Amino acid sequence: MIDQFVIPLLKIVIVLNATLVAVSYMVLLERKVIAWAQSRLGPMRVGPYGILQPVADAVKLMIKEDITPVRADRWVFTAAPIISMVPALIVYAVIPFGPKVSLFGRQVSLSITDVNVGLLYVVSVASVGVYGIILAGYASNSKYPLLASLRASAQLISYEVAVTLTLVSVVLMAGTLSMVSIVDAQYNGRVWFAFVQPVAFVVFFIGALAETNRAPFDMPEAEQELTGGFHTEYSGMRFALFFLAEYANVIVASSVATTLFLGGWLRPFPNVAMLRFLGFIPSWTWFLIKSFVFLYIFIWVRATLPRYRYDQLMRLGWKVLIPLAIANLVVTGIVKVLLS
Amino acid sequence: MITPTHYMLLSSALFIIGVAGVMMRRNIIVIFMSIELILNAVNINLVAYSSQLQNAVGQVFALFVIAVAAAEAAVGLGIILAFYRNKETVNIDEMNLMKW
Amino acid sequence: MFDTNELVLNMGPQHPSTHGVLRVVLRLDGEKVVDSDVVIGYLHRGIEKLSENRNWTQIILLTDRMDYVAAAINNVGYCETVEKLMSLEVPRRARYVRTILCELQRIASHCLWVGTHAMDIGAMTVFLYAFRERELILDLFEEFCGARLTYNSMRIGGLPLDIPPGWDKKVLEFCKIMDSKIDEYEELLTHNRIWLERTRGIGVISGPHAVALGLSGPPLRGSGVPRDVRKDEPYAAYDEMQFDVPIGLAGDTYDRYLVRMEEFRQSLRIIRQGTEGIPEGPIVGKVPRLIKPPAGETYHAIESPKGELGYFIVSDGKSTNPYRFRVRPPSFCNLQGLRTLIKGHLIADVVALIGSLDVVLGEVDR
Amino acid sequence: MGQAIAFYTLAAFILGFAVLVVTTKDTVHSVLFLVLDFLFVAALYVLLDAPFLAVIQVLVYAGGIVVLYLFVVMLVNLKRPPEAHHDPHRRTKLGLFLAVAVLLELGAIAVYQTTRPVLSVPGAPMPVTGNTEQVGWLLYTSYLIPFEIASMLLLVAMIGAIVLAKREL
Repeated sequence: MIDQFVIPLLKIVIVLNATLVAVSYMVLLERKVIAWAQSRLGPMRVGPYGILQPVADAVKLMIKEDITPVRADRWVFTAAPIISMVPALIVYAVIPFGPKVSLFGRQVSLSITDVNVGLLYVVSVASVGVYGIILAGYASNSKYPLLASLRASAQLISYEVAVTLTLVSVVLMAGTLSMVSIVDAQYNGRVWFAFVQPVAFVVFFIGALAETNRAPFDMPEAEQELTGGFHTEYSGMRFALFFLAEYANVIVASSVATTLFLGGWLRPFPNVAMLRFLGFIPSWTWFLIKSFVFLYIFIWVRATLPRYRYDQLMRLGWKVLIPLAIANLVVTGIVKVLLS
Repeated sequence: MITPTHYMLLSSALFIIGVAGVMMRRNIIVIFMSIELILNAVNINLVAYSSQLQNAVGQVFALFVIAVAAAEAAVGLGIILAFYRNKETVNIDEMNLMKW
Repeated sequence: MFDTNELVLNMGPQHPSTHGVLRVVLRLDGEKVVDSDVVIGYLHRGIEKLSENRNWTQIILLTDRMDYVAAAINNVGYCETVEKLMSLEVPRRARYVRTILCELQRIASHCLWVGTHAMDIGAMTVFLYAFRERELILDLFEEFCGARLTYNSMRIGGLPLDIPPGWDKKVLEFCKIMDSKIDEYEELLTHNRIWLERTRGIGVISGPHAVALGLSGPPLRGSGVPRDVRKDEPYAAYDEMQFDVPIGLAGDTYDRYLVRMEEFRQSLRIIRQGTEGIPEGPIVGKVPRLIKPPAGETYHAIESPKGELGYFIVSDGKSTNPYRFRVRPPSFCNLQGLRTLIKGHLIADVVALIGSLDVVLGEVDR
Repeated sequence: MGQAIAFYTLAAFILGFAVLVVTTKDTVHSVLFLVLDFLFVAALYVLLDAPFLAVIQVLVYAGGIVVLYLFVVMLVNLKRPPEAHHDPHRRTKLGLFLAVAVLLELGAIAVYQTTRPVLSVPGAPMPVTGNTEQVGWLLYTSYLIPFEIASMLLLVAMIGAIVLAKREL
């Protein structure tokens, strides 16, 4: 009874709450890191060094007037932010934060669940998230959001192909679709997949930038061109949901990248006995550190690079990343056959 | 106890809803969506029997059905766009010319 | 994109990237601009007409409000026009200080341009870097005349005040800082692949075409026409300065960008020469107590950061205000080219091209 | 018991959304109901021990095909629904009649089928276990040629769609 219901429920509650807190602090982190990159301080007023800024933001967004445009498609307009938020949260169901640990005399695995199609689950749930953006643009009944949602649907579908193809080569290496087993495969193989699959790693990272609508691929938002893109007409809590969904997606992308390419919860050089003393740091900490590195790179890229143009983005996706991913997949397959 | 009959009834009901959609609606996009419903009805049957017979062949066929559906959607929507560009409508009753 | 009907999109007057209250009505085919209509006038304050009812000195502070990111240059242009009308001799020291101020102002204006232009294309860090350095220039101006944006920093016949003691040293110090900062901007942009892809081959305009459209300043020089009022018809102390006029070859956004980046360096070169060679002497020429130019008309142009800034003034010789006051604003004339430039490009290029023309709406509408 | 509850709930949702897909006036709403329908069908696959197919259903149908539909609906951006045209040759009643007839026929077959013993054909012994592995094994052994043909079909469809949708070649 406890193993079947109580512990999974507890895990869900903990992960959901941790995610929402992480997302709001990701916003603060982004503002701070970008501020440092631009030689300024960032939020400093609310709390020491602005650490309570997310709370202030949340309060502000909640008490802000929530406007629905008159000519908007009322139902879809309300549903769109929810549709974009939900997939970003339910992906966490299969992300392993650590191996099985014993807690109060019980064996508890540090992931909500481990299904044997875990990786495909992540991809498919992420692919549903695109509806939020498309519908928001459509339902607003406004031109800038419409353009943004047309951009978004083309961009997200195109980059999904490249990302999924890189994932296939990881699956080829690991021989499994389960997230936990992929990490185990990296332990058994004595190397993180980032080093055996550098091409896949880079393509995945670029694809993740595009899939999460982050600079330099933030075409659907494109503040300077489309005045905010798909969420131009949104305000208040509904806007906040979009905002949170974007950051939740960034965190998901970082976690997936960590799991697939940087050995998940494994400490550096997990098979080297000399470094065993690193084991005193709990495994989930390694996971968080590695994810944090990804988050930092996401923000860093945003602070540095200009934005691609829509047609260049599509060209990059179809003419560079997808062929690269396919070539990588073929080579991986050939090498795998030759080695076995 | 849920038997394959239940699944078959479900699938035939879905099939009929799809057929009714194809027959009754004039919007070709909705007609295409009804066809997707029909294909899904078929898939439910395939998967139900696959699960009943403990044999994955049904699922393989369902995969082929999904592939065909994808191909159909791509070409069909291309035709709709090309048609709409010329006639500014998606009413199937007006699609009675082989060329224009 | 394969939309079937054209979409009319109103870009502006409330749009983050139209640099003020410019309104561009775009006719789009998918994301491609089929045609456009540039609508101006949202910031019209009637400066030209107002000027005809003010006396000659009062007009100086109206000129501040035209190109408000390069107010000192507007002041200089106006004062020199009136001096030309009155055949006044300006002391050499005043001319040198004017040159330094103009070039500082050019750097400040280009800082604002590089920041907003990069921001339009999505690189937001350059914006804050450039504003950081612009702040230093504003400090220098504050020390010189007490104001930071609208300076009212010139008088007919010379300067209102002499430069504060030690100011020239601070200017030289600023030059040193600025040298490395320009490299910093270029490091972020010039060889950045995305920047190259976003700017190369975008909004190409040939030299003769640019001349025909009446473009001036960096947009004209970016197309390979070596026209610079500072060289061709020297004013202030430019005839005593050594500097080069950078020109582009391709006439695209990237070349306009490169031209302006090189102008940063040339401006610093001029400031150095000017500051080191400031002559001693009076700061105001022999100006009559009541300024009342003789009857006649004159046109005088200077090189503002945006292009050729010309003043056409008619005096009837009787009243203490101009009979006719007319400005040839570079932003207004450069904006002429926008429609030609953006035709056939994508929406994302529209904002890039507005940025590459560097228009200030205060000057376009006056 | 649990399975029965799950089945009936899912079936109710699937049929309900299917009806909404067919009857809703607004095409975009129709597309949305189609997505929901597909998601519930995917849940039904999970119930049938076919998690791989469930995920593929979400990935390909919900994440791919229906996005295409939505894209096209937004592009054609109808001012008035096609149903507003009054066409004297409409055969709605005939359609309804045909649909009911087919339903009756299928229902008869289904009921007749319950009177017969349930077929139990043992599947060929599979060298692998696990749903994904089984499907993969079959795809790449017995059904390799259909698989290749399907991929060719997709390629042809892709080229065809590009040719059709491109304004000028």
